Amino acid sequence: MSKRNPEYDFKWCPGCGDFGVVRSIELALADRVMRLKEPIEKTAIIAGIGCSGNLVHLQEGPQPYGFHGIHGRALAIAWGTKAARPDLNVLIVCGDGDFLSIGAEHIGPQAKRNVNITAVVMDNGIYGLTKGQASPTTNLGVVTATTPYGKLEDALRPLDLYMALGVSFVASGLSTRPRDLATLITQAMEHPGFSIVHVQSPCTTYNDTYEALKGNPEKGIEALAHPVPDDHNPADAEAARQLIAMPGMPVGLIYKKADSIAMNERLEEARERIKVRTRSVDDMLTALEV
Amino acid sequence: MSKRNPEYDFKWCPGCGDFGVVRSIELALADRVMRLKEPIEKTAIIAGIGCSGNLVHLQEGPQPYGFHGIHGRALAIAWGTKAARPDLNVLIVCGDGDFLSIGAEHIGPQAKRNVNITAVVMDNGIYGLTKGQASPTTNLGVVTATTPYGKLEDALRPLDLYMALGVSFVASGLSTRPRDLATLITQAMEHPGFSIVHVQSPCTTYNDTYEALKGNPEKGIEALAHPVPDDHNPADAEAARQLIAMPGMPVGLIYKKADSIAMNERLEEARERIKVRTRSVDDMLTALEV
Amino acid sequence: MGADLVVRFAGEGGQGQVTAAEGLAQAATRVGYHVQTFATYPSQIEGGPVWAQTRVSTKEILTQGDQLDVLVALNRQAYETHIGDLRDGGILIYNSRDFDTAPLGKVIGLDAEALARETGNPRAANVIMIGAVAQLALMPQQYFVDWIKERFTRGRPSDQEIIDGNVKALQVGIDAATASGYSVDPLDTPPTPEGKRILVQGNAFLSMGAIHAGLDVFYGYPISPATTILVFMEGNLNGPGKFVGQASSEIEAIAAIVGGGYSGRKSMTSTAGPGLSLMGEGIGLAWMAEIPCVIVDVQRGGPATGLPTKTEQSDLLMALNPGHGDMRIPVIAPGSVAECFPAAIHAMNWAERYQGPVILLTEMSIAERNEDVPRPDLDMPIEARVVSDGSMGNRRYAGAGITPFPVPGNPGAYVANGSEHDEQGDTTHQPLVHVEQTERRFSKLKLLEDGAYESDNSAASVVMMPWGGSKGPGRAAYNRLRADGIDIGWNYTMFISPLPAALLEELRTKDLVIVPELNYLGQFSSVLRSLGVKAQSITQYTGLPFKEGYLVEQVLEAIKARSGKLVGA
Amino acid sequence: MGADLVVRFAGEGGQGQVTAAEGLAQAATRVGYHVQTFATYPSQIEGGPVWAQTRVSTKEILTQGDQLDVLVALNRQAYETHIGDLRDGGILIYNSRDFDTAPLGKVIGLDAEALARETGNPRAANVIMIGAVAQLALMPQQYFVDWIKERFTRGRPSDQEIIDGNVKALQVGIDAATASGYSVDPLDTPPTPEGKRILVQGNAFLSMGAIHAGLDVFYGYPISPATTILVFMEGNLNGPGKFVGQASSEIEAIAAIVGGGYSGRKSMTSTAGPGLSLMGEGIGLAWMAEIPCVIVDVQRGGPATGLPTKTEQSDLLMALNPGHGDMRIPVIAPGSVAECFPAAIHAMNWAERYQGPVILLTEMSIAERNEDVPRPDLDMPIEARVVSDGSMGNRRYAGAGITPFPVPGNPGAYVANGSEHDEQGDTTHQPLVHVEQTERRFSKLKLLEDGAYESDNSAASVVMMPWGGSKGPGRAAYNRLRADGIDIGWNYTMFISPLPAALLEELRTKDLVIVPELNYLGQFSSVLRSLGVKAQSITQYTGLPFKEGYLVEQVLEAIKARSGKLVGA
Ligand SMILES: Cc1ncc(C[n+]2csc(CCOP(=O)(O)OP(=O)(O)O)c2C)c(N)n1
Ligand SMILES: Cc1ncc(C[n+]2csc(CCOP(=O)(O)OP(=O)(O)O)c2C)c(N)n1
Ligand code: SF4
Ligand code: SF4
Ligand SMILES: [Mg+2]
Ligand SMILES: [Mg+2]
Repeated sequence: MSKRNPEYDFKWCPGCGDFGVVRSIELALADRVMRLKEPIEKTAIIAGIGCSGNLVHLQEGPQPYGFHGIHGRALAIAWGTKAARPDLNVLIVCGDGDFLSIGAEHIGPQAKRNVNITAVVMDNGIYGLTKGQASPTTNLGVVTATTPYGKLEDALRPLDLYMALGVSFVASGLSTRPRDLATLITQAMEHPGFSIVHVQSPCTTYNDTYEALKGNPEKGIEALAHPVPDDHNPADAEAARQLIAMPGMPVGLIYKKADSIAMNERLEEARERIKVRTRSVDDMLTALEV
Repeated sequence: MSKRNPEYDFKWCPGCGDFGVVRSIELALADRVMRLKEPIEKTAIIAGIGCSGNLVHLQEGPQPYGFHGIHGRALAIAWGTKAARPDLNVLIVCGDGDFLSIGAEHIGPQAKRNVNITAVVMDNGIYGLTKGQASPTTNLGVVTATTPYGKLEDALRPLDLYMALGVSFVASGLSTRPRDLATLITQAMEHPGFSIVHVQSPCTTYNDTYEALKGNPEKGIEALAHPVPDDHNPADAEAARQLIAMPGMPVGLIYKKADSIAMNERLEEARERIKVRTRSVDDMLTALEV
Repeated sequence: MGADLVVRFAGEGGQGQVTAAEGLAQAATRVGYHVQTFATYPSQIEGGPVWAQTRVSTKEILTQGDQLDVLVALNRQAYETHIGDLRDGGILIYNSRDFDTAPLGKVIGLDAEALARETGNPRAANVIMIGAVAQLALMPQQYFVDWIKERFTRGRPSDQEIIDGNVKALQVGIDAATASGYSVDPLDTPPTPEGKRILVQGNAFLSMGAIHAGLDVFYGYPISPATTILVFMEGNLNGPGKFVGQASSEIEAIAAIVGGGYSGRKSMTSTAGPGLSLMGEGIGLAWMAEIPCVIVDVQRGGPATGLPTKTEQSDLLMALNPGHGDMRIPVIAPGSVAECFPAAIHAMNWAERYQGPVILLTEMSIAERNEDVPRPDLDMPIEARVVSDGSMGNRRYAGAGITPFPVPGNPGAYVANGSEHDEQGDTTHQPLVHVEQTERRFSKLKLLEDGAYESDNSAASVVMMPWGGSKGPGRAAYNRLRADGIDIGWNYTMFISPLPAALLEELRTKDLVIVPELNYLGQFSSVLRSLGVKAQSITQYTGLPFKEGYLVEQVLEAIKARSGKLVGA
Repeated sequence: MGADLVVRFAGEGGQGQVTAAEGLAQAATRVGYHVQTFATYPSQIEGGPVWAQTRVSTKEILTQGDQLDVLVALNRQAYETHIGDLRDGGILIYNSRDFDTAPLGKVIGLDAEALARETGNPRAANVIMIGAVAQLALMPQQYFVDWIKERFTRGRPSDQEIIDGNVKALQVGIDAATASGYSVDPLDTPPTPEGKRILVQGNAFLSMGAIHAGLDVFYGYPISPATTILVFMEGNLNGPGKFVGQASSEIEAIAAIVGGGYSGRKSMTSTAGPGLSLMGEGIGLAWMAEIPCVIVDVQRGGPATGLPTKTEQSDLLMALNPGHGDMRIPVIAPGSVAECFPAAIHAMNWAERYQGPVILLTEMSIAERNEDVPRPDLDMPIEARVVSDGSMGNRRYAGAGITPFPVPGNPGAYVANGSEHDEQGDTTHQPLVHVEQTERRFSKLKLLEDGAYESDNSAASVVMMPWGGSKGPGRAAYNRLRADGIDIGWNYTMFISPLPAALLEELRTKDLVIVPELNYLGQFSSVLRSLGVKAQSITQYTGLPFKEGYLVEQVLEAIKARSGKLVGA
């Protein structure tokens, strides 16, 4: 139930990681409003469909613009918005199914365009809203509603994919650390180009990975998540690739292209360089007169 | 015009790279029929839409089954065919637009399933059939029908993408060397898992890259294409990644996963292991009797 | 003594309403009654208003029931929302922990949570409520105990403890109801059932029908309310040659079933509206390349993401023409849970018979409700496509009407083609070939015009003809109107397109065909009008099924508006 | 002296037929004639049968012309295919290199390739043919020389040489025709044109209309025959705040224009059938979230990949209901090249006015043909959505009908929502909200019912009412029927849905509405019947436009079948 709208009838389950994500976005936006003196209405958050996407209805405090669209298309909608309105700060929030399964086709194009959008991916390794089917990041062998023999497909490695596609800003976060996550989101929003903050946001109902991520010394479970080492140079793509190839889940800023130029700037530059002349419709018609 | 059907009204332009690709597929299939004593009708070739896809109508000699479907979906159709009929040898032929733009979403899932299909991608860095628009592999700055200021998006690096998605067999070929290409296609068909043979197949009409690929010493143009070094170990994924990160275009077998298990085998194994019991509908109904 | 009992459990998500309704239903079927359940909830995992109800009857059940005999209100909001549906003299059981002032009338206040905690199982509040209802309706306790045992036997060490707690809870409810002194009209003794009956949900029954019809491969992407079909298939469509795959999207799923059909196998996918909207091009491909396959669309509220957990019949226009160009996809729509099994078999048979895609159009209310239905006849004919023996060579698309289907692996290699093509499947743009092949594709629909249909009081010039899930409420209203002496006829078929030829002829002779349907546009009546039938809809777009009473009113009004007077009476 | 000249150039792809037809058209417009071109070819880059024709007339041109005055056959196959269309006394010019025996009648055999080589430009064979045609029709040479100069001036050093060669080739053709002694009826002197005229293709004109209407952003994926719109936009929609993007698929494109519309900008995409089939969910999203945007569908033959380079009017049913759930997307279909400009403006205006998606449904034959049309009036009203000033707070979806549109960046932050939603865009599943919001969405269509329409001889009880590109042939047939004394009426509108309210009323009073349309199903007439109009189609599905003569026959037959006798005459 959101403060804004007590009638809103959706709730996340107790302990759901998404609570931490919404908090971190609230923090990052509040900070942005303060520091940049930019009205919150300059931000538009475009959501996919999933438990995750309900975030746009569940924000507390001052509200940005929102768009809760259709499954898998948040990034494509966001492209349309950002290209039309480069002055807006455009974010998307998606689940792992939404972003990496049905919506996977949209990542490459935005990476190649380097469009200035920030994607916050809430990865719980499961389809939450539809009640527990396997997602691309569900691990091999895991039994879910749709994998009664255990999952027979390998898990996708999202960070590898982002790097191969040339995403110009790649970070990895944890919903359990909303302040750190807020910092990453802030950096992502300020990066000139396409940025992805891939967040581990566990689903307590269908795929509770808290223990695996944080570890449990009593049970002898080692933590999967570990901070990005201090000496990692995020401007070094090769170092980033090596970092994510190591076992475990690095948390922090993985890669940030140094000389990133966002699509809209590249376009302006090209128009300038080529001295594109804008013909009026009147001129076009005159050229066709018989 | 195909031998089989002189009425067929499509022709490739003189010099089109696709002539070399169809030849290499004919060679590879003829060899397969001979060596494995498998009737050619055991092969199904599923085509995308593009100049490239017309290949299924233009084969000379004994004909395999074909399917000329809709733009971007050859791989998804092929999944359906192969999963239903593991006994068939299933190939797809696609253009770069078809496979890497509208159809891009289908690559990851097949890679993760490691479904036993061979994809022959005919990359000409352009949309041929629709008359010369930019494709994902068109280089930055190239002027095409849709990029009057020069292309503003970076080119996709297909081999990087395949490796990041975990495709278990990745090869790179040239349409100008149909015998070598046939050998790669043969290896791909015999690989147990998802195999991609990515072919440079130049479009003489809209994006003639012959010179760039082969070089022209007179004009001081160095060849982009170079053979995979003899000492490259295709079983080594890291070596493969380094090979494709180097400048130029390596030609040959890039990567072949050593212990690749195709989806249908994994499924059989799981059914065996779990001793899945097949209930008849009669049994299901009995369980529901009141 | 009565024929009927309608009980509603209402509260917030997570309070066990659906379980309660299903438990009541199962116990009642064991006694020998007919049952039908219905549930509605928001699209989410936790919380939100949820209600579920069960109708128990000595007679065949057509609707979920307009009025409640018992309302179980688990919080104040539920009480306020639903009390209006309680019939005069009905009984309210409410959660006295949530309410401060007890309402008037026949009411039983229970602090179910506190009582549950006393039984040692704090999650058993809903079982207490069931116990109270069982007692009010004087249904034998043993059946409820059986249900508890079945439900909570999960092969875990704690099973027995949980069962004992729940049995205790049941008793607490029984005692409370006994103490209240209230009771509802006890139900008549159920009739001795003819033949065996099963209790089943629509989606499960549909899935069994498809498997029985010889389904080989299934590819699907999760989406409410179709996900349960995918899950059922994952668990049950196995064995040699069978394959079930979770697709990465609906676009992949439709392409995959086309690939499966092309390979010679029987293939199917299931989805809901948003998925169907993504499948138009692929369905067109199956139409054009003449590939048998079945697409199940479990309708929910639309458009776009719409109302994922509500029921609606608003995908019909899209189903008939899901893509560009000239096509008319065969559509079969079951009208009840009982029809889901044969409808699936018919859909599979049609696909094989005419060699093309068929849409099986069901809806959320049928998909998820439990109904007791006769154990189906497994002798229904199962069809398989005519397969080529290779003697036609590669002339797969020769002539008018169906040709034997060449199965990859066998002689007869051709190119299946989604572009216009000649006999052997090579692309061509010749005008006359397009004419011939278009007529070939449409001519095959003639093979599907012999479907069965219902016709009652066929002399009447005004008929009611609901479709899909509106059949039950429609029939209930029709029965009432006939009992009231109104001269109105009845038609119904699950074969929406092509309509049975004889039915269409019959309908064209009518002065008015009244079509109750759950959408705004009046989709089916507009299709009927385009076919030359004087049809008019009664629409509703609340996300809920029709009520019998509303339909009776609306039909009377339609008749009146048309003729200035009531027909018959 | 004659009013009309129809010339066809037929041969194989690559022989310059389209260029020849366009050159003839351009020169003829300079003389002051009206022109219309038409071309048809297979979906490929090289080879295959291609023909192109030009009609030149002193009067407004309605069809491409049924019969040929001159046929230029560049190979034997072309001769055999097309000779039947040459009128009695027409002239055949043929490639004598390809034919061994000369056919009978008025024939001119030219070894155009050899002659071209002699002029030093082996690729100028088609220009020789143009020269011959110009001479036969006695059109002044100068205009053709001008055309050659314009066409071959490309800023390269070799320009002059190529121009000289072509001028020589022109002369060769003129001389050959002179030598033959044949001529066609020379054309009457063209009338002095009223106002300025332009020569333009449908897709270019449509694009200009959209730009004139204030288009800000365009996202599209290449597909024949819509690609030229994308290419036009890439070249011409530029300047501050403008953006054109090549999408990675139609699914990305539709989502992007919804994002663009949401941002407050005017947005558009263009596609053909296969792309439209992929856009259903996204269009539903725009309908549901109330986002203005325009989708251009340039129809080709369907379904699936179908006939990419042929014309058809078979996407109408899909356009009206492109996705699941209750929606009815506004559709505007231009009936000629001339109408493309205003149709685009109307589509953009409608989207802004009712705040939702609009489909602009055009077709291959209009998209690619050249026509001389009056230079359009740039004073047509341009509309912009009503924009919120923030005083409504976040109540974007409040009440019935349109509400001011909150533009991101300004006060009024809400959630645009494709799920059912309350006033501020938060998801809700309340039955009454779904009822209210559904009615809100449909009520806005009322704002679009005031479109203009044509009505002629409106007293007649039988009318012809073609749509889209069948307007021209339909009107030509109508004129002929009227001239023959048949009492038939005429209606036409580009506003397909919602129809102008007054027109619909008028149509409902008719005994028969005859709808010529290029599809198998009779799509528009079936829609009209569903709206209560007694409509019936004349269909054709060859991939080619109607001929006037065929329509005259069919209309007479329809009238006869209906009444047993001819109306009027
Ligand atoms: C086109 C379409 N297909 C399927 C669905 C059903 N659906 C809703 S959410 C969802 C997946 C949710 O998983 P994820 O994206 O990981 O989000 P989560 O709920 O886990 O946050 C699916 C398949 C839909 N709404 N639309
Ligand atoms: C859904 C859909 N969108 C667009 C098209 C139009 N189309 C046909 S081929 C093609 C691209 C061709 O490029 P590519 O795949 O690289 O093949 P090539 O012609 O270069 O071999 C496109 C966009 C289509 N047929 N279907
Ligand atoms: S189902 Fe999982 S992801 Fe969804 S709200 Fe519950 S815990 Fe969160
Ligand atoms: S356009 Fe290019 S790709 Fe197509 S046939 Fe010609 S050369 Fe080949
Ligand atoms: Mg998830
Ligand atoms: Mg290409």
